[in-house]
Amino acid sequence: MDQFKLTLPNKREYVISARLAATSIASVFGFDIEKIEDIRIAVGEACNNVVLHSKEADSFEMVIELKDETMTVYVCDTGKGFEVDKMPPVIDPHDYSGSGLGLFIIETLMDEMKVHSTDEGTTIIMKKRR
Amino acid sequence: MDQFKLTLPNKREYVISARLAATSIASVFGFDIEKIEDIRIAVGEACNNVVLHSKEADSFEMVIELKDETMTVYVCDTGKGFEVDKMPPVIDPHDYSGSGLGLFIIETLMDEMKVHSTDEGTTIIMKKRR
Amino acid sequence: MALKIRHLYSERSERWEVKLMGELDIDSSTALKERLSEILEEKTADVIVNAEDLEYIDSTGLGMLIGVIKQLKTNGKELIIVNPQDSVSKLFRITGLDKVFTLREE
Amino acid sequence: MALKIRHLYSERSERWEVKLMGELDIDSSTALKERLSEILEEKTADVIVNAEDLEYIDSTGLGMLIGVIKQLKTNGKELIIVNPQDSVSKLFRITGLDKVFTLREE
Ligand SMILES: Nc1ncnc2c1ncn2[C@@H]1O[C@H](COP(=O)(O)OP(=O)(O)O)[C@@H](O)[C@H]1O
Ligand SMILES: Nc1ncnc2c1ncn2[C@@H]1O[C@H](COP(=O)(O)OP(=O)(O)O)[C@@H](O)[C@H]1O
Repeated sequence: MDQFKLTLPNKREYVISARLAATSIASVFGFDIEKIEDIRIAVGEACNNVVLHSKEADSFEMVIELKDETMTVYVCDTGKGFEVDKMPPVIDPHDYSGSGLGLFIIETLMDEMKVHSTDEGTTIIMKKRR
Repeated sequence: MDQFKLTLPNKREYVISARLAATSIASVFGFDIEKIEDIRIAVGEACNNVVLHSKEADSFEMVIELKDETMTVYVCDTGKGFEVDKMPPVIDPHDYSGSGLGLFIIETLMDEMKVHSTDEGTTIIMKKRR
Repeated sequence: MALKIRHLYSERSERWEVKLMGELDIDSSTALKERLSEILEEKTADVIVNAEDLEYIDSTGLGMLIGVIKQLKTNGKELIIVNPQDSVSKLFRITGLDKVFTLREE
Repeated sequence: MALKIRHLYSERSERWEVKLMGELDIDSSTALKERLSEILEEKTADVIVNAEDLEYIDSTGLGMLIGVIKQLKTNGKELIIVNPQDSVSKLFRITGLDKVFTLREE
Protein backbone atom coordinates (compact mmCIF):
# COMPACT_ATOMS: atom_id res chain seq x y z
CA MET A 1 0.00 0.00 0.00
CA ASP A 2 1.21 3.51 -0.82
CA GLN A 3 0.28 6.23 1.66
CA PHE A 4 0.38 10.02 1.39
CA LYS A 5 -0.30 12.57 4.10
CA LEU A 6 -0.79 16.27 3.54
CA THR A 7 -1.21 18.66 6.46
CA LEU A 8 -2.26 22.15 5.48
CA PRO A 9 -3.52 25.39 7.01
CA ASN A 10 -7.29 25.59 7.42
CA LYS A 11 -7.75 28.43 4.94
CA ARG A 12 -9.94 28.61 1.88
CA GLU A 13 -7.15 29.65 -0.47
CA TYR A 14 -5.27 26.39 0.06
CA VAL A 15 -8.13 24.01 -0.72
CA ILE A 16 -6.98 24.16 -4.35
CA SER A 17 -3.60 22.72 -3.30
CA ALA A 18 -5.26 19.74 -1.61
CA ARG A 19 -7.37 19.13 -4.72
CA LEU A 20 -4.31 19.30 -6.94
CA ALA A 21 -2.29 16.95 -4.76
CA ALA A 22 -5.16 14.45 -4.78
CA THR A 23 -5.69 14.61 -8.55
CA SER A 24 -1.99 14.30 -9.24
CA ILE A 25 -1.80 11.16 -7.10
CA ALA A 26 -4.97 9.81 -8.73
CA SER A 27 -3.45 10.39 -12.13
CA VAL A 28 -0.23 8.52 -11.27
CA PHE A 29 -2.41 5.70 -9.90
CA GLY A 30 -3.94 5.40 -13.35
CA PHE A 31 -7.50 6.67 -12.94
CA ASP A 32 -9.17 7.84 -16.15
CA ILE A 33 -9.96 11.52 -16.62
CA GLU A 34 -13.59 11.27 -15.55
CA LYS A 35 -12.72 9.54 -12.28
CA ILE A 36 -9.92 12.04 -11.63
CA GLU A 37 -12.52 14.82 -11.98
CA ASP A 38 -14.85 13.02 -9.56
CA ILE A 39 -12.02 12.80 -7.03
CA ARG A 40 -11.12 16.46 -7.57
CA ILE A 41 -14.66 17.56 -6.77
CA ALA A 42 -15.17 15.18 -3.84
CA VAL A 43 -11.88 16.19 -2.20
CA GLY A 44 -12.78 19.84 -2.76
CA GLU A 45 -16.16 19.42 -1.06
CA ALA A 46 -14.63 17.61 1.92
CA CYS A 47 -12.01 20.33 2.37
CA ASN A 48 -14.62 23.08 1.92
CA ASN A 49 -16.53 21.57 4.83
CA VAL A 50 -13.49 21.85 7.06
CA VAL A 51 -12.93 25.48 6.07
CA LEU A 52 -16.62 26.34 6.49
CA HIS A 53 -17.66 24.28 9.49
CA SER A 54 -14.49 23.56 11.48
CA LYS A 55 -13.07 27.03 11.80
CA GLU A 56 -11.70 26.18 15.30
CA ALA A 57 -8.97 24.01 13.75
CA ASP A 58 -5.82 25.80 12.57
CA SER A 59 -4.84 23.06 10.18
CA PHE A 60 -6.26 19.84 8.79
CA GLU A 61 -5.10 16.66 7.16
CA MET A 62 -5.69 14.73 3.97
CA VAL A 63 -4.49 11.14 3.90
CA ILE A 64 -4.53 9.12 0.70
CA GLU A 65 -4.04 5.38 0.48
CA LEU A 66 -3.57 3.44 -2.73
CA LYS A 67 -4.16 -0.28 -2.48
CA ASP A 68 -5.04 -2.81 -5.16
CA GLU A 69 -7.71 -1.07 -7.22
CA THR A 70 -8.84 1.47 -4.63
CA MET A 71 -7.90 4.98 -3.67
CA THR A 72 -9.06 5.93 -0.18
CA VAL A 73 -9.05 9.58 0.86
CA TYR A 74 -9.41 10.66 4.50
CA VAL A 75 -10.05 14.32 5.26
CA CYS A 76 -9.62 14.85 9.00
CA ASP A 77 -10.14 17.94 11.10
CA THR A 78 -10.12 18.72 14.82
CA GLY A 79 -13.15 20.99 14.74
CA LYS A 80 -16.22 20.79 16.94
CA GLY A 81 -17.90 18.12 14.81
CA PHE A 82 -21.60 17.62 14.01
CA GLU A 83 -24.33 15.06 14.46
CA VAL A 84 -24.14 12.93 11.38
CA ASP A 85 -27.54 11.29 12.04
CA LYS A 86 -29.31 14.61 12.17
CA MET A 87 -28.33 15.54 8.65
CA PRO A 88 -31.34 16.69 6.65
CA PRO A 89 -32.32 14.45 3.72
CA VAL A 90 -31.50 15.37 0.14
CA ILE A 91 -32.50 18.90 -0.76
CA ASP A 92 -34.91 19.93 -3.49
CA PRO A 93 -32.63 21.74 -5.96
CA HIS A 94 -35.19 24.55 -6.24
CA ASP A 95 -34.74 25.29 -2.55
CA TYR A 96 -30.97 25.17 -2.67
CA SER A 97 -29.39 28.24 -1.24
CA GLY A 98 -25.74 27.29 -1.23
CA SER A 99 -25.68 24.88 1.65
CA GLY A 100 -26.28 21.19 2.20
CA LEU A 101 -25.04 19.72 -1.07
CA GLY A 102 -21.42 18.93 -0.22
CA LEU A 103 -21.83 15.50 1.36
CA PHE A 104 -24.46 14.55 -1.20
CA ILE A 105 -22.02 15.37 -4.03
CA ILE A 106 -19.26 13.31 -2.42
CA GLU A 107 -21.61 10.36 -1.94
CA THR A 108 -22.69 10.54 -5.57
CA LEU A 109 -19.23 10.88 -7.12
CA MET A 110 -17.34 8.40 -4.98
CA ASP A 111 -17.92 4.65 -4.65
CA GLU A 112 -18.13 4.85 -0.87
CA MET A 113 -18.37 7.57 1.75
CA LYS A 114 -18.30 7.39 5.55
CA VAL A 115 -18.38 10.20 8.07
CA HIS A 116 -17.15 9.96 11.66
CA SER A 117 -17.76 12.98 13.79
CA THR A 118 -17.37 13.64 17.50
CA ASP A 119 -16.92 16.86 19.44
CA GLU A 120 -13.19 16.40 18.89
CA GLY A 121 -13.34 16.46 15.15
CA THR A 122 -14.63 15.02 11.91
CA THR A 123 -13.15 12.50 9.51
CA ILE A 124 -14.66 11.84 6.15
CA ILE A 125 -13.54 8.68 4.35
CA MET A 126 -14.09 8.35 0.61
CA LYS A 127 -13.22 5.47 -1.66
CA LYS A 128 -12.92 5.35 -5.42
CA ARG A 129 -12.12 2.25 -7.47
CA ARG A 130 -10.20 2.33 -10.74
CA MET B 1 3.28 31.64 9.19
CA ASP B 2 1.50 29.04 7.06
CA GLN B 3 2.92 25.54 7.13
CA PHE B 4 2.33 22.52 4.89
CA LYS B 5 3.64 19.01 5.30
CA LEU B 6 3.48 16.27 2.68
CA THR B 7 4.63 12.75 3.46
CA LEU B 8 4.89 10.50 0.45
CA PRO B 9 6.25 7.11 -0.59
CA ASN B 10 9.88 7.13 -1.69
CA LYS B 11 9.15 6.18 -5.30
CA ARG B 12 10.11 7.95 -8.48
CA GLU B 13 6.59 8.05 -9.88
CA TYR B 14 5.36 10.26 -7.04
CA VAL B 15 8.00 12.98 -7.33
CA ILE B 16 5.66 14.71 -9.78
CA SER B 17 3.03 14.97 -7.01
CA ALA B 18 5.47 16.71 -4.68
CA ARG B 19 6.42 19.13 -7.45
CA LEU B 20 2.78 19.87 -8.17
CA ALA B 21 1.91 20.41 -4.51
CA ALA B 22 4.84 22.82 -4.16
CA THR B 23 4.02 24.79 -7.31
CA SER B 24 0.37 25.03 -6.37
CA ILE B 25 1.27 26.45 -2.96
CA ALA B 26 3.81 28.81 -4.58
CA SER B 27 1.15 30.02 -6.94
CA VAL B 28 -1.34 30.75 -4.15
CA PHE B 29 1.46 32.58 -2.32
CA GLY B 30 1.71 34.88 -5.34
CA PHE B 31 5.05 33.99 -6.95
CA ASP B 32 5.35 34.94 -10.62
CA ILE B 33 5.53 32.25 -13.27
CA GLU B 34 9.30 32.25 -13.58
CA LYS B 35 9.81 31.80 -9.85
CA ILE B 36 7.17 29.07 -9.74
CA GLU B 37 9.16 27.24 -12.43
CA ASP B 38 12.36 27.66 -10.41
CA ILE B 39 10.63 26.15 -7.38
CA ARG B 40 9.22 23.31 -9.47
CA ILE B 41 12.68 22.34 -10.70
CA ALA B 42 14.41 22.78 -7.33
CA VAL B 43 11.82 20.68 -5.49
CA GLY B 44 12.08 18.06 -8.23
CA GLU B 45 15.86 17.85 -7.88
CA ALA B 46 15.66 17.56 -4.10
CA CYS B 47 13.08 14.76 -4.32
CA ASN B 48 15.07 13.01 -7.08
CA ASN B 49 18.02 12.89 -4.70
CA VAL B 50 15.92 11.11 -2.09
CA VAL B 51 14.68 8.58 -4.63
CA LEU B 52 18.17 8.03 -6.08
CA HIS B 53 20.41 8.22 -3.02
CA SER B 54 18.23 7.39 -0.01
CA LYS B 55 16.65 4.16 -1.16
CA GLU B 56 16.68 2.83 2.44
CA ALA B 57 13.83 5.17 3.41
CA ASP B 58 10.30 3.98 2.62
CA SER B 59 8.85 7.46 2.62
CA PHE B 60 10.03 11.03 2.83
CA GLU B 61 8.72 14.45 3.75
CA MET B 62 8.38 17.84 2.15
CA VAL B 63 7.61 20.75 4.50
CA ILE B 64 6.74 24.17 3.14
CA GLU B 65 6.62 27.35 5.19
CA LEU B 66 5.28 30.67 3.97
CA LYS B 67 6.31 33.68 5.97
CA ASP B 68 6.46 37.35 5.03
CA GLU B 69 8.05 37.31 1.57
CA THR B 70 9.73 33.91 1.77
CA MET B 71 8.80 30.36 0.90
CA THR B 72 11.01 27.79 2.62
CA VAL B 73 10.97 24.19 1.43
CA TYR B 74 12.45 21.35 3.49
CA VAL B 75 12.91 17.96 1.84
CA CYS B 76 13.77 15.43 4.54
CA ASP B 77 14.64 11.77 4.29
CA THR B 78 15.83 9.09 6.69
CA GLY B 79 18.39 7.56 4.34
CA LYS B 80 22.05 6.88 5.07
CA GLY B 81 23.13 10.45 4.31
CA PHE B 82 26.35 11.70 2.70
CA GLU B 83 29.35 13.87 3.49
CA VAL B 84 28.32 17.31 2.37
CA ASP B 85 31.89 18.67 2.59
CA LYS B 86 33.24 16.04 0.24
CA MET B 87 30.99 17.10 -2.60
CA PRO B 88 32.98 17.58 -5.79
CA PRO B 89 33.13 21.16 -7.14
CA VAL B 90 31.01 22.25 -10.09
CA ILE B 91 31.25 19.90 -13.04
CA ASP B 92 32.44 20.81 -16.51
CA PRO B 93 29.27 20.41 -18.61
CA HIS B 94 31.25 18.48 -21.23
CA ASP B 95 32.05 15.80 -18.67
CA TYR B 96 28.49 15.57 -17.38
CA SER B 97 27.22 12.03 -17.42
CA GLY B 98 23.92 12.40 -15.66
CA SER B 99 25.10 12.87 -12.11
CA GLY B 100 26.25 15.71 -9.89
CA LEU B 101 24.10 18.58 -11.12
CA GLY B 102 21.11 18.38 -8.80
CA LEU B 103 22.40 20.40 -5.86
CA PHE B 104 24.05 22.89 -8.21
CA ILE B 105 20.73 23.47 -9.97
CA ILE B 106 18.94 24.01 -6.66
CA GLU B 107 21.60 26.44 -5.49
CA THR B 108 21.32 28.41 -8.73
CA LEU B 109 17.53 28.58 -8.90
CA MET B 110 16.78 29.28 -5.25
CA ASP B 111 17.83 32.26 -3.16
CA GLU B 112 19.33 30.05 -0.46
CA MET B 113 20.17 26.38 -0.03
CA LYS B 114 21.44 24.47 2.97
CA VAL B 115 22.08 20.75 3.34
CA HIS B 116 22.21 18.87 6.64
CA SER B 117 23.21 15.26 6.39
CA THR B 118 24.07 12.65 9.00
CA ASP B 119 23.98 8.87 8.87
CA GLU B 120 20.36 9.13 10.01
CA GLY B 121 19.20 11.14 7.05
CA THR B 122 19.41 14.24 4.94
CA THR B 123 17.46 17.49 5.01
CA ILE B 124 17.78 20.04 2.28
CA ILE B 125 16.45 23.52 3.02
CA MET B 126 15.70 25.89 0.17
CA LYS B 127 14.40 29.45 0.31
CA LYS B 128 12.83 31.55 -2.39
CA ARG B 129 11.71 35.16 -1.97
CA ARG B 130 8.80 36.66 -3.84
CA MET C 1 -5.40 33.46 -8.82
CA ALA C 2 -7.07 30.26 -9.85
CA LEU C 3 -10.00 32.00 -11.56
CA LYS C 4 -9.78 34.58 -14.32
CA ILE C 5 -12.88 36.63 -15.05
CA ARG C 6 -13.46 38.75 -18.15
CA HIS C 7 -16.62 40.78 -18.69
CA LEU C 8 -18.07 43.08 -21.31
CA TYR C 9 -21.47 44.57 -22.00
CA SER C 10 -22.77 43.72 -25.43
CA GLU C 11 -24.79 46.70 -26.69
CA ARG C 12 -26.11 44.64 -29.57
CA SER C 13 -27.65 41.88 -27.48
CA GLU C 14 -28.10 44.11 -24.41
CA ARG C 15 -26.53 41.71 -21.97
CA TRP C 16 -23.44 41.11 -19.92
CA GLU C 17 -21.02 38.54 -21.31
CA VAL C 18 -18.83 37.06 -18.62
CA LYS C 19 -16.07 34.59 -19.42
CA LEU C 20 -14.72 32.36 -16.65
CA MET C 21 -11.34 30.66 -16.94
CA GLY C 22 -9.98 28.28 -14.33
CA GLU C 23 -11.54 27.11 -11.09
CA LEU C 24 -14.64 28.52 -9.42
CA ASP C 25 -14.26 27.33 -5.86
CA ILE C 26 -14.67 28.32 -2.23
CA ASP C 27 -11.88 30.87 -2.59
CA SER C 28 -12.50 32.39 -6.00
CA SER C 29 -16.31 32.55 -5.78
CA THR C 30 -16.03 35.66 -3.62
CA ALA C 31 -14.20 37.47 -6.42
CA LEU C 32 -16.83 36.44 -8.96
CA LYS C 33 -19.66 37.45 -6.63
CA GLU C 34 -18.14 40.91 -6.26
CA ARG C 35 -17.54 41.29 -9.97
CA LEU C 36 -21.15 40.32 -10.77
CA SER C 37 -22.51 42.72 -8.13
CA GLU C 38 -20.45 45.54 -9.59
CA ILE C 39 -21.53 45.06 -13.18
CA LEU C 40 -25.18 44.49 -12.29
CA GLU C 41 -25.13 47.68 -10.28
CA GLU C 42 -23.73 49.45 -13.34
CA LYS C 43 -26.50 47.99 -15.50
CA THR C 44 -29.17 45.42 -14.73
CA ALA C 45 -29.27 42.99 -17.63
CA ASP C 46 -29.19 39.32 -18.53
CA VAL C 47 -25.86 37.63 -17.87
CA ILE C 48 -24.32 35.11 -20.24
CA VAL C 49 -21.59 33.10 -18.58
CA ASN C 50 -19.17 31.58 -21.07
CA ALA C 51 -18.01 28.43 -19.25
CA GLU C 52 -15.97 26.76 -22.00
CA ASP C 53 -12.72 27.40 -20.09
CA LEU C 54 -14.22 26.84 -16.65
CA GLU C 55 -12.43 23.74 -15.42
CA TYR C 56 -13.98 23.28 -12.02
CA ILE C 57 -17.00 24.31 -10.02
CA ASP C 58 -18.02 23.20 -6.55
CA SER C 59 -21.06 23.57 -4.34
CA THR C 60 -19.93 26.95 -3.03
CA GLY C 61 -19.64 28.26 -6.60
CA LEU C 62 -23.07 26.83 -7.42
CA GLY C 63 -24.54 28.40 -4.27
CA MET C 64 -23.09 31.78 -5.13
CA LEU C 65 -24.48 31.66 -8.67
CA ILE C 66 -27.91 30.68 -7.32
CA GLY C 67 -27.88 33.79 -5.17
CA VAL C 68 -27.18 35.89 -8.24
CA ILE C 69 -29.91 34.16 -10.24
CA LYS C 70 -32.45 34.85 -7.49
CA GLN C 71 -31.45 38.48 -7.38
CA LEU C 72 -31.70 38.77 -11.18
CA LYS C 73 -35.14 37.13 -11.15
CA THR C 74 -36.58 39.90 -8.99
CA ASN C 75 -35.68 42.22 -11.90
CA GLY C 76 -37.01 39.89 -14.59
CA LYS C 77 -33.50 39.05 -15.80
CA GLU C 78 -31.71 35.72 -16.14
CA LEU C 79 -28.26 34.11 -16.01
CA ILE C 80 -27.38 31.56 -18.67
CA ILE C 81 -24.39 29.23 -18.60
CA VAL C 82 -23.00 28.54 -22.04
CA ASN C 83 -20.81 25.62 -23.19
CA PRO C 84 -19.91 24.05 -19.85
CA GLN C 85 -17.29 21.30 -19.94
CA ASP C 86 -18.35 17.73 -19.20
CA SER C 87 -17.09 17.72 -15.62
CA VAL C 88 -18.96 20.96 -14.90
CA SER C 89 -22.25 19.84 -16.48
CA LYS C 90 -21.96 16.59 -14.56
CA LEU C 91 -22.09 18.52 -11.30
CA PHE C 92 -25.20 20.41 -12.42
CA ARG C 93 -26.80 17.12 -13.45
CA ILE C 94 -26.08 15.09 -10.33
CA THR C 95 -27.25 17.88 -8.02
CA GLY C 96 -30.45 18.42 -10.04
CA LEU C 97 -29.40 22.05 -10.45
CA ASP C 98 -29.65 21.70 -14.24
CA LYS C 99 -33.35 22.31 -13.53
CA VAL C 100 -32.64 25.58 -11.76
CA PHE C 101 -29.91 26.92 -14.04
CA THR C 102 -30.28 27.53 -17.75
CA LEU C 103 -27.47 25.69 -19.51
CA ARG C 104 -26.92 26.07 -23.23
CA GLU C 105 -24.60 24.87 -25.99
CA GLU C 106 -23.71 27.42 -28.62
CA MET D 1 1.62 9.28 -17.73
CA ALA D 2 3.17 12.66 -17.35
CA LEU D 3 5.13 12.47 -20.62
CA LYS D 4 3.69 11.79 -24.06
CA ILE D 5 6.12 10.83 -26.80
CA ARG D 6 5.36 10.81 -30.53
CA HIS D 7 7.91 9.76 -33.15
CA LEU D 8 8.10 9.43 -36.90
CA TYR D 9 10.85 8.92 -39.41
CA SER D 10 10.97 11.66 -42.04
CA GLU D 11 12.10 10.09 -45.33
CA ARG D 12 12.56 13.50 -46.86
CA SER D 13 15.01 14.83 -44.29
CA GLU D 14 16.26 11.35 -43.32
CA ARG D 15 15.92 11.85 -39.60
CA TRP D 16 13.82 10.90 -36.63
CA GLU D 17 11.34 13.52 -35.45
CA VAL D 18 10.39 13.05 -31.82
CA LYS D 19 7.80 15.23 -30.13
CA LEU D 20 7.73 15.45 -26.33
CA MET D 21 4.65 16.65 -24.46
CA GLY D 22 4.56 17.07 -20.69
CA GLU D 23 7.26 16.44 -18.13
CA LEU D 24 10.57 14.68 -18.70
CA ASP D 25 11.58 13.69 -15.21
CA ILE D 26 13.10 10.93 -13.13
CA ASP D 27 10.10 8.71 -13.80
CA SER D 28 9.36 9.39 -17.46
CA SER D 29 12.97 9.55 -18.70
CA THR D 30 13.13 5.74 -18.65
CA ALA D 31 10.26 5.56 -21.14
CA LEU D 32 11.94 8.10 -23.42
CA LYS D 33 15.27 6.30 -23.18
CA GLU D 34 13.62 3.06 -24.24
CA ARG D 35 11.75 4.70 -27.08
CA LEU D 36 14.93 6.33 -28.43
CA SER D 37 16.87 3.04 -28.19
CA GLU D 38 14.12 1.26 -30.11
CA ILE D 39 13.93 3.74 -32.97
CA LEU D 40 17.72 4.12 -33.24
CA GLU D 41 18.02 0.36 -33.43
CA GLU D 42 15.49 0.39 -36.24
CA LYS D 43 17.48 3.09 -38.06
CA THR D 44 20.51 5.10 -37.02
CA ALA D 45 19.84 8.72 -37.94
CA ASP D 46 19.83 12.25 -36.59
CA VAL D 47 17.14 12.95 -33.99
CA ILE D 48 15.15 16.16 -33.91
CA VAL D 49 13.39 16.63 -30.59
CA ASN D 50 10.43 19.00 -30.82
CA ALA D 51 10.30 20.49 -27.32
CA GLU D 52 7.63 23.14 -27.80
CA ASP D 53 5.21 21.20 -25.57
CA LEU D 54 7.84 19.98 -23.15
CA GLU D 55 6.93 21.68 -19.90
CA TYR D 56 9.62 20.39 -17.59
CA ILE D 57 13.01 18.76 -17.68
CA ASP D 58 15.29 17.91 -14.77
CA SER D 59 18.86 16.72 -14.34
CA THR D 60 17.88 13.08 -14.80
CA GLY D 61 16.24 13.93 -18.12
CA LEU D 62 19.30 15.92 -19.17
CA GLY D 63 21.60 13.07 -18.13
CA MET D 64 19.59 10.55 -20.12
CA LEU D 65 19.67 12.74 -23.25
CA ILE D 66 23.43 13.20 -22.89
CA GLY D 67 23.81 9.43 -22.91
CA VAL D 68 21.87 9.28 -26.18
CA ILE D 69 23.92 12.11 -27.70
CA LYS D 70 27.18 10.32 -26.88
CA GLN D 71 25.88 7.12 -28.42
CA LEU D 72 24.78 8.98 -31.57
CA LYS D 73 28.17 10.71 -31.86
CA THR D 74 29.96 7.37 -32.22
CA ASN D 75 27.87 6.95 -35.36
CA GLY D 76 28.41 10.49 -36.61
CA LYS D 77 24.82 11.47 -35.86
CA GLU D 78 23.41 14.22 -33.67
CA LEU D 79 20.41 15.12 -31.50
CA ILE D 80 18.92 18.59 -31.83
CA ILE D 81 16.40 20.17 -29.47
CA VAL D 82 13.98 22.46 -31.24
CA ASN D 83 11.84 25.26 -29.77
CA PRO D 84 12.34 24.66 -26.05
CA GLN D 85 10.14 26.72 -23.70
CA ASP D 86 11.79 29.40 -21.57
CA SER D 87 11.86 27.31 -18.38
CA VAL D 88 13.49 24.44 -20.25
CA SER D 89 16.14 26.60 -22.00
CA LYS D 90 16.88 28.21 -18.66
CA LEU D 91 17.95 24.84 -17.26
CA PHE D 92 20.24 24.21 -20.24
CA ARG D 93 21.70 27.67 -19.77
CA ILE D 94 22.35 27.59 -16.03
CA THR D 95 23.95 24.14 -16.20
CA GLY D 96 26.15 25.12 -19.14
CA LEU D 97 24.66 22.22 -21.06
CA ASP D 98 23.62 24.60 -23.85
CA LYS D 99 27.25 24.12 -24.96
CA VAL D 100 26.84 20.35 -25.12
CA PHE D 101 23.36 20.18 -26.65
CA THR D 102 22.35 21.74 -29.95
CA LEU D 103 19.32 23.93 -29.30
CA ARG D 104 17.48 25.57 -32.16
CA GLU D 105 14.48 27.83 -32.79
CA GLU D 106 12.47 27.05 -35.90
N1 LIG E 1 -15.89 18.88 8.67
C1 LIG E 1 -17.05 19.29 9.25
N2 LIG E 1 -17.03 19.85 10.48
C2 LIG E 1 -18.17 20.24 11.09
N3 LIG E 1 -19.39 20.13 10.51
C3 LIG E 1 -19.48 19.58 9.29
C4 LIG E 1 -18.32 19.13 8.60
N4 LIG E 1 -18.71 18.62 7.41
C5 LIG E 1 -20.05 18.75 7.36
N5 LIG E 1 -20.53 19.31 8.49
C6 LIG E 1 -21.93 19.60 8.80
O1 LIG E 1 -22.75 18.91 7.86
C7 LIG E 1 -23.60 19.82 7.16
C8 LIG E 1 -23.82 19.36 5.74
O2 LIG E 1 -22.61 19.41 5.00
P1 LIG E 1 -22.70 19.52 3.44
O3 LIG E 1 -23.57 18.45 2.91
O4 LIG E 1 -21.30 19.50 2.92
O5 LIG E 1 -23.37 20.91 3.11
P2 LIG E 1 -22.84 22.40 3.39
O6 LIG E 1 -21.42 22.32 3.76
O7 LIG E 1 -23.08 23.10 2.12
O8 LIG E 1 -23.70 22.90 4.49
C9 LIG E 1 -22.91 21.15 7.28
O9 LIG E 1 -23.81 22.21 7.14
C10 LIG E 1 -22.28 21.08 8.65
O10 LIG E 1 -23.19 21.39 9.64
N1 LIG F 1 19.05 12.96 -0.09
C1 LIG F 1 20.29 12.44 -0.26
N2 LIG F 1 20.65 11.30 0.38
C2 LIG F 1 21.88 10.77 0.22
N3 LIG F 1 22.84 11.31 -0.57
C3 LIG F 1 22.54 12.45 -1.24
C4 LIG F 1 21.26 13.07 -1.11
N4 LIG F 1 21.26 14.19 -1.89
C5 LIG F 1 22.48 14.25 -2.46
N5 LIG F 1 23.25 13.21 -2.08
C6 LIG F 1 24.66 12.95 -2.48
O1 LIG F 1 25.16 14.12 -3.09
C7 LIG F 1 25.60 13.85 -4.42
C8 LIG F 1 25.36 15.04 -5.33
O2 LIG F 1 23.97 15.25 -5.52
P1 LIG F 1 23.45 16.03 -6.77
O3 LIG F 1 24.23 17.30 -6.90
O4 LIG F 1 21.99 16.16 -6.68
O5 LIG F 1 23.85 15.11 -8.01
P2 LIG F 1 23.30 13.67 -8.43
O6 LIG F 1 22.09 13.36 -7.63
O7 LIG F 1 22.99 13.80 -9.87
O8 LIG F 1 24.44 12.72 -8.17
C9 LIG F 1 24.84 12.60 -4.84
O9 LIG F 1 25.52 11.87 -5.83
C10 LIG F 1 24.76 11.86 -3.51
O10 LIG F 1 25.94 11.15 -3.25
